[in-house]
Amino acid sequence: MNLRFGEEYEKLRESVRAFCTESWPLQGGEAELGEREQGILWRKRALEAGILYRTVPSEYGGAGAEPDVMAETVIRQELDRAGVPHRASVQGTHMLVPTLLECGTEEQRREYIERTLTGELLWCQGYSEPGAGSDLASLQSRAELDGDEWVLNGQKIWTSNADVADMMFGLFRTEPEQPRHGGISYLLVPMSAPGLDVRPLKMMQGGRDFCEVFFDGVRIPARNIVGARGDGWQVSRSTLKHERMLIGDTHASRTSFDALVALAREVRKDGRPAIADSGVRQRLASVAGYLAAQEWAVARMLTAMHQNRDMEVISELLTTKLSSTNLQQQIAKLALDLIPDAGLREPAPDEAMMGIRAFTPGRWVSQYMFTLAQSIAGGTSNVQRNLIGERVLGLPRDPRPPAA
Amino acid sequence: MNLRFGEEYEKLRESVRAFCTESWPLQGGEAELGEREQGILWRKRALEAGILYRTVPSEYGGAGAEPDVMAETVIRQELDRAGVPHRASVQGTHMLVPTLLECGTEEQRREYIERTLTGELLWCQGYSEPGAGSDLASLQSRAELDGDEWVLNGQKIWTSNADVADMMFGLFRTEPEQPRHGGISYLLVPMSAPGLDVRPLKMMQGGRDFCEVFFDGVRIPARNIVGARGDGWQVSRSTLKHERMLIGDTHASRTSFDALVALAREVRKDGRPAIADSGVRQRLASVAGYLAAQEWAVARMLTAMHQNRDMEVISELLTTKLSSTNLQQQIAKLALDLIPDAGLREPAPDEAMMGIRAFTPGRWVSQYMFTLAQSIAGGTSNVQRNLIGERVLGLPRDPRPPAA
Amino acid sequence: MDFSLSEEQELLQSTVRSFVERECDPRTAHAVFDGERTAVASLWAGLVDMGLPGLSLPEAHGGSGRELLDLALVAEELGRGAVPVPFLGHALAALVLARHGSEAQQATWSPGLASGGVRATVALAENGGCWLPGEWGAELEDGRVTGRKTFVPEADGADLFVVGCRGGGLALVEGGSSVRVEEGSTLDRGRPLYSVVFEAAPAEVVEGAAAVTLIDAASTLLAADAFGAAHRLIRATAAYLQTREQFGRPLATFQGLKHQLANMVAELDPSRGLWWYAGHAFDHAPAEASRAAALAKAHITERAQQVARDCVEAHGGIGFTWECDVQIWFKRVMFDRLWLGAPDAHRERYAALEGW
Amino acid sequence: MDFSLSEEQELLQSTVRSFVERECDPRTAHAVFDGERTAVASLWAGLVDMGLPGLSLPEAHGGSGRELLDLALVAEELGRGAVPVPFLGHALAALVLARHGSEAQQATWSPGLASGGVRATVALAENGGCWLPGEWGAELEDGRVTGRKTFVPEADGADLFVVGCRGGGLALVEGGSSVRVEEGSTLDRGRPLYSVVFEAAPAEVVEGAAAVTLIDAASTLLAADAFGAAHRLIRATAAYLQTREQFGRPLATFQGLKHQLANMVAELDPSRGLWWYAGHAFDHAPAEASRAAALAKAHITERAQQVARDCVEAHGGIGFTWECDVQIWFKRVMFDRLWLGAPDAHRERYAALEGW
Repeated sequence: MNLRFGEEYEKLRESVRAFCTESWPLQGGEAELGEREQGILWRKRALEAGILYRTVPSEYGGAGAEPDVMAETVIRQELDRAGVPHRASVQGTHMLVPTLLECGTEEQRREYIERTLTGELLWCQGYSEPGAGSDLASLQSRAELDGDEWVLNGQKIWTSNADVADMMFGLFRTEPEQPRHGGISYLLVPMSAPGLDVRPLKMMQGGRDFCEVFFDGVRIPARNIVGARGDGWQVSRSTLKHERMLIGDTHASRTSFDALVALAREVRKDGRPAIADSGVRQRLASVAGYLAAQEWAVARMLTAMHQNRDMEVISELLTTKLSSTNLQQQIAKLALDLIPDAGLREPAPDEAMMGIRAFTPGRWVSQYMFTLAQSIAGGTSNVQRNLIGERVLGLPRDPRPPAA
Repeated sequence: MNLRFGEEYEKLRESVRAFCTESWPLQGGEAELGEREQGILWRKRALEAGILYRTVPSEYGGAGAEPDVMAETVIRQELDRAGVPHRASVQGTHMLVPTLLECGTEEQRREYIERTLTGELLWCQGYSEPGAGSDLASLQSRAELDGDEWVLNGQKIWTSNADVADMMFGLFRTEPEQPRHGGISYLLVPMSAPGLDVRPLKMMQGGRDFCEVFFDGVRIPARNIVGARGDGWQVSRSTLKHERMLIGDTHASRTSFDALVALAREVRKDGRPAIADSGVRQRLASVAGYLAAQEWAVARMLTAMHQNRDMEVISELLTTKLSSTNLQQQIAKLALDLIPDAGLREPAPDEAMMGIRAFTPGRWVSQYMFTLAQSIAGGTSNVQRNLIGERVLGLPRDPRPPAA
Repeated sequence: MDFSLSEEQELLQSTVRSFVERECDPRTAHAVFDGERTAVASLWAGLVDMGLPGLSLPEAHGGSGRELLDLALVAEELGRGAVPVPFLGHALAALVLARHGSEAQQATWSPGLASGGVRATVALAENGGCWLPGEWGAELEDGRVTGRKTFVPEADGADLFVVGCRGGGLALVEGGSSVRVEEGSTLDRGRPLYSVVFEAAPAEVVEGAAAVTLIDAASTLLAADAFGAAHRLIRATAAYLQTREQFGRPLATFQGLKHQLANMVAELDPSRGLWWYAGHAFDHAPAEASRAAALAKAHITERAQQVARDCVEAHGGIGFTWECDVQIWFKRVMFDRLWLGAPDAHRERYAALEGW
Repeated sequence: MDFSLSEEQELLQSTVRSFVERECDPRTAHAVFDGERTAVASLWAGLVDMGLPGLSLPEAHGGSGRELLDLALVAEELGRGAVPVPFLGHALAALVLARHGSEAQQATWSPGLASGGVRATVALAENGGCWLPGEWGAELEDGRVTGRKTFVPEADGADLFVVGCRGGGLALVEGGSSVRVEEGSTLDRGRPLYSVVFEAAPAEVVEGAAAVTLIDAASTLLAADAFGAAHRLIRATAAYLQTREQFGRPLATFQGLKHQLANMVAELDPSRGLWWYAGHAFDHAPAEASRAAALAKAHITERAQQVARDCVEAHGGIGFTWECDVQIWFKRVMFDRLWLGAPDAHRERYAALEGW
């Protein structure tokens, strides 16, 4: 056990830090560009320097390096610290790109990967449907081949960023006669295609973090399929795995927890800081236990993956989603208990969107509500529980109901 | 709404109180009798006076009165207050007697009821088996008719009082070719019959509150069947209902809670009485909420049953078991949190048996453990949850697994 | 002993329930949440027609002379329907007047309050979580009130304010130029809250232990409202899960979800008697009224909030959207839980009343 | 960064695990609970053969010079097997000596402690829940200790006591005529506890911040023990539910139970890194050691206790019997949770260390 990263990685850290200092913020005329353009420009340079997405082969814009979880961790720590615009759209970089690398054609890789990594091309993910949330296999949106075009009809829901994305990667039923997982294809859809309609969904706390996307005879080229026709389910699996890992990230929880502690110092209870109250201290320390457990579980997972011993951390891998959801909910509940009156007011629009911002009272109220959504995103908690029961404890699968 | 019992009942209360004062404790030579004999003597007199089991027809020892939940409540309150030995074995008085009144033959009623009410005849209940806990329908103990005798083989478990009872009423499979609920009969078994073996089961906290009962060719007269052959399942239902109500009784919870408050006043925390600590106050008040809810739910149920409007309180009826279990567990946990060191010591034997006694530290430790048994007794919590889902919310029954 | 409703109460409850089912389906509540408030006036007019604004006022002054439990039964139904009407503040103000108003005050205000010609509300909270009488700071001097009150329900357009003042007294203040109502934003858009600034506003003192009456009654009404809302949420969620399929069968057939729903029932349903009793004790067992009210508010709103959270989750993603009904009841319950102070404040009130 | 065990640690752990599986199946633990304690000596002898009593002692004195994490890995396995041996007190006493004993003290005691010829334990608690150094009242004066200690593990037959004294210091006391061991009754019969009265017993002071070392190490070992016990309980319960049928199918196929088991995994399993880190920090990040230890003890023993309760319930009636294995692990966990103080005391310790 050695919690230092070691000389090799510390050198990497140094070089990343130096690059960040030199490259950001942009100078001169470049500093006048819009936010998105600045980000693209910076990411292009970081890609060239071999700092971003270094395992992506060089012909597609990366550095062709060997996978190395530790290196990724060190780099991400430094990038986060430096505040550089290193994240393009997660859907593109963490879901589409790995999929194309694994299943895409040479043509698709050359067409999409580099522009996705720089953020020139923004993606959204079209999986969920109104009738198919946790149970993707029951999706109904369909694509029919008409000459050299797919014709798309149907509806997607819970599509983050559909209102800003250039493209969607989505699952469509192409072989309607095949049941469930069979007959689904993985297609790439330009969001500007005629017949495609995006409607932002308003969330309970007032934000619009998701969209519905409607397809009414949308036509896309036949070549916009990844993997073979009918293999879309398999093609999509690696993406799902990435999504689960992202949600298990502890960075957001640590940030919220630090803000919670600050709140407890600031707010007064019975004439003294709330943090002096024995009940508040107990609850804070209890949350701290969950948080630290989660952080060390992530460290264990990172190490195990680095050593290709993933199976030894299967229970951490499968529980991380439930644990981090539970943790975020506990943090938000405790915060609202410290400032209960805030819960009577509606959060302002800029407090109602997801993602980390300043922790104003209204922000905590939003958090109190949208931590509920985290139970839902990426597979509901009950689906996670089934997975844990089956894969960690070896319990039998649910009995199937009798065929209707 | 009127929470007074009204003049009629207050007169009843007076008369019960007067009877108790006159009749107890026993005087003179009677006071020299053993505890059990004194109890039998007193209950005989109370039956004659029409105070105990007044709805039982007079030919079987009762007073033949109309059912009246309020009268029962007033009487029970007074008897509890006076500390008279009014309770014989609950299994006999609350389970067997109603069953015999409903399904027994005239001969059985005359033979058993009065002596059961006085406590001369003690009963135990033989339902559960090692392979059939919540799922009584899968029980395996069997009885075969051989001439004019039933021959019993098999095993029962969780049999309270089997070590002191004179008789058992139990369920035995008499028509083995019929599945599940079919083919079960309700039989009356003398505990002294040859081939019958009782072994007390030691519980985790050290008490011996239950027994196993083994049957190896036990012979009983053919007439010792209640209801028709194969109808035992139906015959037993009213008994189960009574058992559930008993467990939902709030008297035990109130007693424990009062003891908990006393403990919180007595124990010190950070140099002052624990009850002054804000965390302790919050938890006590939270438990008080559950307790008061439970008490008023019982009042609602009593009233509704009195008015023959049981269906209006179906959700209270079905949740009372879960609620009271939850409540008892909360009380025991909080108590142990107030005196944590006590949990390192093993309770003394007299602290380890169930039932209300002095609340010593060891007693709380036992309580911490055997409140767990309450989740199990009378149908596990998960069976209760199914019932609530189905009967209160109208949810569908669990899908059956495919036949093996 | 009879712990059940009288025929009169059952009639009142079923009348209100029918009205709500007929006039205020979830689309109505949604419309109000979306800023289309026309239904508010017509719903309130309907309640006026049923005589609800004067329910607790003496018959001599045009009311029906009913008890707190009757008001609570109405609150339960309004919570069940998430009905966006200015009932809470008005009912509390009228009750205070009915129980503690002087003959002159009653003569002046009761007929209007009963007929709905005068709409009243209560101004209690001040900044920093000051909800309870001992924490009020508004100054009452020489017949004038000065201070800033927050979270005043439906203050906009209110004609009469019952204002909590330093020392725990209550004062009647008529709306007018010295009463400034400030816009705010309210999570439960069905029951908008405002800040109100009283600038030496002419006031009449209400004598007696009126503040305790007000706190106990408000606690009970909030508990009843939350109970009704959560009770409906559980049923609506169960119904939704029966229609919604995943993995080839209705979600309601999954035992995991079924047990989650059953747990909600077990947490909430047995607490009905708690607010019934709080309502009953208010009029018939005054020595127990404050304890019963504090316990009902703390226990029921806490349970209801957890039920509301669990119902969002059970719905899946749709439960988290603005257009789903759940959010409306979720926020209704959140209001009931937090208005007049969060459960821990009421648990502490209970503990103090128990002499702990 | 490498948050994993070394090969040496993995070997140690698998060696202990094999030994426990081979030598201490649940029947052994049951026998000890039923008063048949012969297995205790042979199990301890087995641990002695593996060199565990001297694990943390310097190699120069016959030990293996290993770290707290190594001891914790052993504790995990002993918890997993509910192994009834006097490991806890001995390991803690040896660790204190290894880290804080003078050269002379080490020379005197270490070889015996390492070889198992000398068995040691720690005497910390005093009546009234006084577990932590600031609360100790035993008097150390003129090289003699006087005071009454409770909950001393395996004091009967111990040769050496590490005794917590007023002011937070530690003293070494040899068993003898001025040390009186009193019989008691212990819930976890696998690890009997005694009261020990020191009557002006000759004592040697241990210098330095030895008490903090002791508390941190004890917290970590208890957390590891509880983790191992609860981890096994979940698996044993899952296995049991696969074999046990009701309503015509294995209980494990009921989604309700399956989700309850999954929740236990989600509550417990991710906390393994917490005690790993507490063990690691003790030797490699001293500034964080106390915080990590307090958090591990509070968090893990709390989770483990709930797991143990849930496992009893999941078993149904049989889970509540003496003859079922569950009770043994239940009590093991209860010991781990309560010895050295309940979780709230350690949460408070954590809060204070955080400067809250």
